Amino acid sequence: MIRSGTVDIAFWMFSAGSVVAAWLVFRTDSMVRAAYWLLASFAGVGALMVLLNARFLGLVLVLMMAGEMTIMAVFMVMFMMNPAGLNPMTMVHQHRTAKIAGVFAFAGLALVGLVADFPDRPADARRDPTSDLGRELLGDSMLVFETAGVTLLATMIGAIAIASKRGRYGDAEQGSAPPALEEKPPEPAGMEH
Amino acid sequence: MRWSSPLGAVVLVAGVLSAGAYVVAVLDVALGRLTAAGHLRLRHALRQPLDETALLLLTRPSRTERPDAQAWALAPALLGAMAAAAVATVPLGRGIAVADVADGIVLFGAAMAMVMVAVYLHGWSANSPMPLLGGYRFIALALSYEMPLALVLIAAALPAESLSVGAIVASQHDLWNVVRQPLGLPLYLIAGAGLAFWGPLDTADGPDLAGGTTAEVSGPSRVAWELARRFVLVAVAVMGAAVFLGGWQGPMLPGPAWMALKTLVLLAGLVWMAHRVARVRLERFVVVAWTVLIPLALVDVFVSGAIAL
Amino acid sequence: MTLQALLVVGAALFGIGVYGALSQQTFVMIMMGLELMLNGAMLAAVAFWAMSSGGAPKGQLLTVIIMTVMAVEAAIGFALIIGIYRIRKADMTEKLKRLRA
Amino acid sequence: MGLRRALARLAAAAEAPVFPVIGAGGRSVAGEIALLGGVRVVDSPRAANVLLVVGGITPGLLAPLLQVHDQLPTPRATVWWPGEPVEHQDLRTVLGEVVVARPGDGDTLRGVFAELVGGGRLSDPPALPDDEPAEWRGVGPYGQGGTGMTGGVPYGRPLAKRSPDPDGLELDQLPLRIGPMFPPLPPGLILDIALQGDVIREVAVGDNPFLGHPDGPAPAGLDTALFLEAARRPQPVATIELARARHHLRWAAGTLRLHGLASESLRVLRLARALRPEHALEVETLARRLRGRRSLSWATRGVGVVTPAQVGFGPVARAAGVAVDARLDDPAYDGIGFSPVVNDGGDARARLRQRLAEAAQALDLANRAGARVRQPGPALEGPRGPLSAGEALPSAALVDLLPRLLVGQEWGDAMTTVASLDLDLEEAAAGARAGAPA
Repeated sequence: MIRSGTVDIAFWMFSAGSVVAAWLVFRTDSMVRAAYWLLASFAGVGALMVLLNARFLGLVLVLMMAGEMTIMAVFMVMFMMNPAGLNPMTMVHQHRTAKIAGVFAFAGLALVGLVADFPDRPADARRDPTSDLGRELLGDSMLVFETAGVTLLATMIGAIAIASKRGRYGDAEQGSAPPALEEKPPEPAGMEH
Repeated sequence: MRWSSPLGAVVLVAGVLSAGAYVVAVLDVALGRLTAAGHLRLRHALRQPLDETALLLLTRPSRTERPDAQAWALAPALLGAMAAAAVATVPLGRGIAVADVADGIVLFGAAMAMVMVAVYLHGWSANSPMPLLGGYRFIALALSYEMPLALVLIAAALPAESLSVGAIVASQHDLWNVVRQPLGLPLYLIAGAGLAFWGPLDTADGPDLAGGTTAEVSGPSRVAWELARRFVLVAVAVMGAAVFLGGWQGPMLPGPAWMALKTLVLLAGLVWMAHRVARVRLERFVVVAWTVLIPLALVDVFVSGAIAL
Repeated sequence: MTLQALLVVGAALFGIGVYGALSQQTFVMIMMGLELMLNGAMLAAVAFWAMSSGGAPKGQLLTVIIMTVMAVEAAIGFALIIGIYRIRKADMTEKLKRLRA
Repeated sequence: MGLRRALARLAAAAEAPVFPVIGAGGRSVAGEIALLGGVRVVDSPRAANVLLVVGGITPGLLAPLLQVHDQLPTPRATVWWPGEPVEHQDLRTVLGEVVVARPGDGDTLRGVFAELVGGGRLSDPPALPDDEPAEWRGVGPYGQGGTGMTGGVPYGRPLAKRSPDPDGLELDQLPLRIGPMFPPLPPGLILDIALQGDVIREVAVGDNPFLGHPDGPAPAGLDTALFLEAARRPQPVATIELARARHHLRWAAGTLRLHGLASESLRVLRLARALRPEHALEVETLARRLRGRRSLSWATRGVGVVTPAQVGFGPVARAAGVAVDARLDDPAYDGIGFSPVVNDGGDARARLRQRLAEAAQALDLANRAGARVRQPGPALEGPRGPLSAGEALPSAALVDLLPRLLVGQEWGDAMTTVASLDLDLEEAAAGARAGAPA
C-alpha cells in the first residue's frame, strides 16, 4: 500500500483518464482519434506504472505505443474506404453481446480483485527497480529475455513473409478468391449497427 | 529556489526553451542574411523574430473546412510539452535540474517518440491535403530517426552505467563522450534535427508542400507551432550538450555558462546545416537511415559496450 | 492508491477491451480491443509486483513479456491485415464469412 | 489596448509576408519580389498578410485568385502590379480594396502593410461567400453516417476510388487539384492528381488559364519577350546572352528555394538582378559551388529523367547529352568559339548543372561577342529552346510531357521534376496560337 496525498490524486487522475480514454476509443468516429485515445489510455497506464515505481517500464510503454499507435492510425486511414482519411466514420456490430461480455469481464475481474486476499508486501522503495530489472534480464532470466528477443525476430520475419507481395510460390494473390467487394452488390441500408 | 518545485521547474524549463528558441530565430535570420547578402545586420537579426511574432499575434487564426479543431489545437501544445519534459531531465549545472530522474534518458526517448504523434496530429487534423501529406512524410521518416537516436543514447549511457542524465554528465568528467564515442554526436544530431523537422530534414513542412503541416495555420496558432518546433530543437541541443559534450563541466566558467555555451554551439551547427544543406529526398534518406545510420548506431553501441566492459 | 483500486482499474480496461474486440468490424479496431485487454493485464501485473510481491524483479519481467506479446500481436496483426486485404480485398470481419481460400 | 498597440508597433517593423500571384505578363517581375527590402515571400497564403497580384488576371485565373484571396488571414490587403498594358480584367472591379502600383514598386507595398498593421487601413473583406460547397447530407459532424455504413456522400465529395498501389494492394486514391497558384509549380499550371500516400498515380494537366480568351497572351508579356523580339529585329548578341544568363540564374534561384536553400536562392537572385558581362567569373564560381553541393545532387539525381527521344531541343535535350542548339547554325555566333554545353543523364541534376553552365557560358559569349549584332532570320535559341516565327514555343511541348514523367513519383520528386523543366504556361499558351511570335 502506497499512501500520500499527491500520489493519490495522481492515481485517481491517471486511472480515470486511462479508463475514459479507453472508452472513447470505441465511441469516437474518427480513425486517428481512436488510435490516439488508445495511446492516451496507454500513457495513463504508463503514468500509473511510474507512480508504482516501475519507471522504466512505464516510460518504455509510452515510447513503444507512440510509434505503434501512429502506425495504427495510418493503417486505419489506409484500409478504410475514405478519401485518405479526410472523412471519418463509425461502424459497430453485435453491440449488445459485446456490451454484456465486456461488463461480465469487468465484473468478474473486479470481483476477484476486491474479494481475493492478496498479500500486502509493497516493494522496497529504496531499491532501484530499473537496475533490478536489468540484473534480472541479464542474470537469472536471461533465457526468458533471449527467448523474447528471438520471438520478436521471428515475428518480424514472419510478418514480412505474410505481408509481402511475392510469396515463395509466386505472387500472394495467386489462386485467391475473387475480391469480396465485387462478389456481391453492396448491401442496402440496415447493416447491423 | 528549489528547481524541482513547481515554480522553479516552470521558470527553468520555460526560460531555457524560450531563450533557446529566440537564439535559434536570431541565428536563423543572421545566417540567412549572411548567406543571401554576404553581410549581417545584428540589430535587424535581434529584432526580426520579435517583430514577426508580434505580427502573427495580431493576425487572426485561419479556419479550414471541418478540421478536427481540438486535435489541431492540441498538437502544438503536445509538441511543446514533450520538449519541456525532455529539457526537465537535463542538469544545467551542478544540482540545477528539474527532474534528473533515474531513467532520464528513457524519458527523453519517450518524449521524442511522442513528437511523432504531435506532428502527425497537426498534419492530419487540418483536414487539408498538404498538411496531411506532411504528416505522412514525418511518420515515414520518424521511425528511421527513433532507432539511431535510441541507440546512440544507450551507447552514451553505457560508460555511466546509469540511465540518469546527471550520471551520464558525471561520467564524462575525464573524457567527453564526443571523443569517446565519435559516432554518437553526428548520428544524434541527424536524428534530432529530423525530430524537430529542421533544415535538410524538413520534409514535413517543406516548400514543396507549400508549408506542409503549417500550410493551413496562421496567426497565433502558427506562432505556437513554430515555437514548439524550435523548442524540440532546443531540447535536442540541450540534451546533446549534456550527453556528448560533458554537460555543465568545464574549467573556470560556472556550470550553467558552460552548458549554455555548448548548447549554443550545437544550435549554431544545426542552423548552419539548415542554410547549407539541401532538403533530403524522402526515399533516399530512408534507405540511408536503415542501411547506414542504424548499422552505424549499432556499431556505436557494440564498441561502447565493449569499452565499458 | 491501493492494490484493489489498481485491480479495478485494470479490470475496467480489460472489460472495455473485451467490448471493443467483440463489437468492432474493422480489423484494426479489433486489434485495439486486444491491446486494451493487454493494457489492463499489464497494469494488474505491475500492481501485483509493486504491492504484493515485495518488488520481486520477476514481476517486472512479466510486464516485459506482456509488452513483447503486444509487439508480436501488433506486428502479426498488421501483417495478417495486409495479407487478407491483398487476397480478399476485405478490411472488415463481415466480409470474411467464408474463410476458405 | 496598450498591449495591442505595442504589438502593432513591433509588427509594423516586421518584414511584410507576401504571397505573390503571378498573372499574365508577370513572370519578368516575379524574380524581383523576393529582393524587395522589408518583404518576405511565403509559401502559403495562410502565412501572408499581403496578396501581391502581378500582371493581368485572365478569366481562367480569376476564380482561383478569389479563393486564394480569401485564404489569407485577416488583416489582409491586396496590392496589384498590373502588367503593361492593362489588358485583362480590372482587379478593382472584383476585389474592392486593391492598391494599384507600378510593377516592382516595393515602397507602396511596404506602406500598405504598415498601414494595415497600424490600423489605418481596414482588412480586405472576403471576396466569396462563406458557403458550404455541397448540400449537407450526412448525420455525423464530418458528414459520415446517414443510411448504411457510408450513408450520405460525405460533404458532397465522392468516395475515393481504389486502384492497385505498387505493392499490389488495392488502396484508395486521393483526388487532388493543385494550381494554378501553387507556389512550387510554375504560375498557371493546374494538375489534377490522384495520390496514394504521397505517390502520384495519375496526372492530368488542367486547362491552361492563359488560353481561351480572344487574343491570347501578348508575346510582349512573356519572360522570354526579349528573345522573341530578337527573333524579329536585330539585337546585339551580348544583350541576348546576358538575358539568357539572367533567365537561367533566376530559374536556379527558384530551384534552390524549392530544395530548402532559401537564403542561397536570394543570393543567386541578387546576382541575377545586377548581372553584367563582367560577372562571368562569379557565375562560374557559383556553378562550380552548386555542382559540388552533395546534398543538392543527392536530392536531384535520377529524378525526372527525360530522354532525347522525348524532348529534342533546348537545355532539356542538352542535359540528356544531345548537342542541339540553334546557335550552331546562327551566323551571329560564328567565330566566337561557341560550342554547346552538354551534360548526361537527362535528370533534374543534369538540368541544374546544364543551366548553370549555360549561364556561365552565356556571360562568356557576351564578353567575346563585343558589339556583334544578330540579324533576324534563322531560329533563335531561347532559354528554353529554339524560337522561330510560326512554330510552337518550347514550353508547350514540355507541358505535354508532364503526365508521363510524373506518374509513379513521390510528391517531392514530382515537384523537383516540374521545376527542373522550367515551364512557362503563358509561353505554352502563346505558342498554341498559330504564328504567335510573328
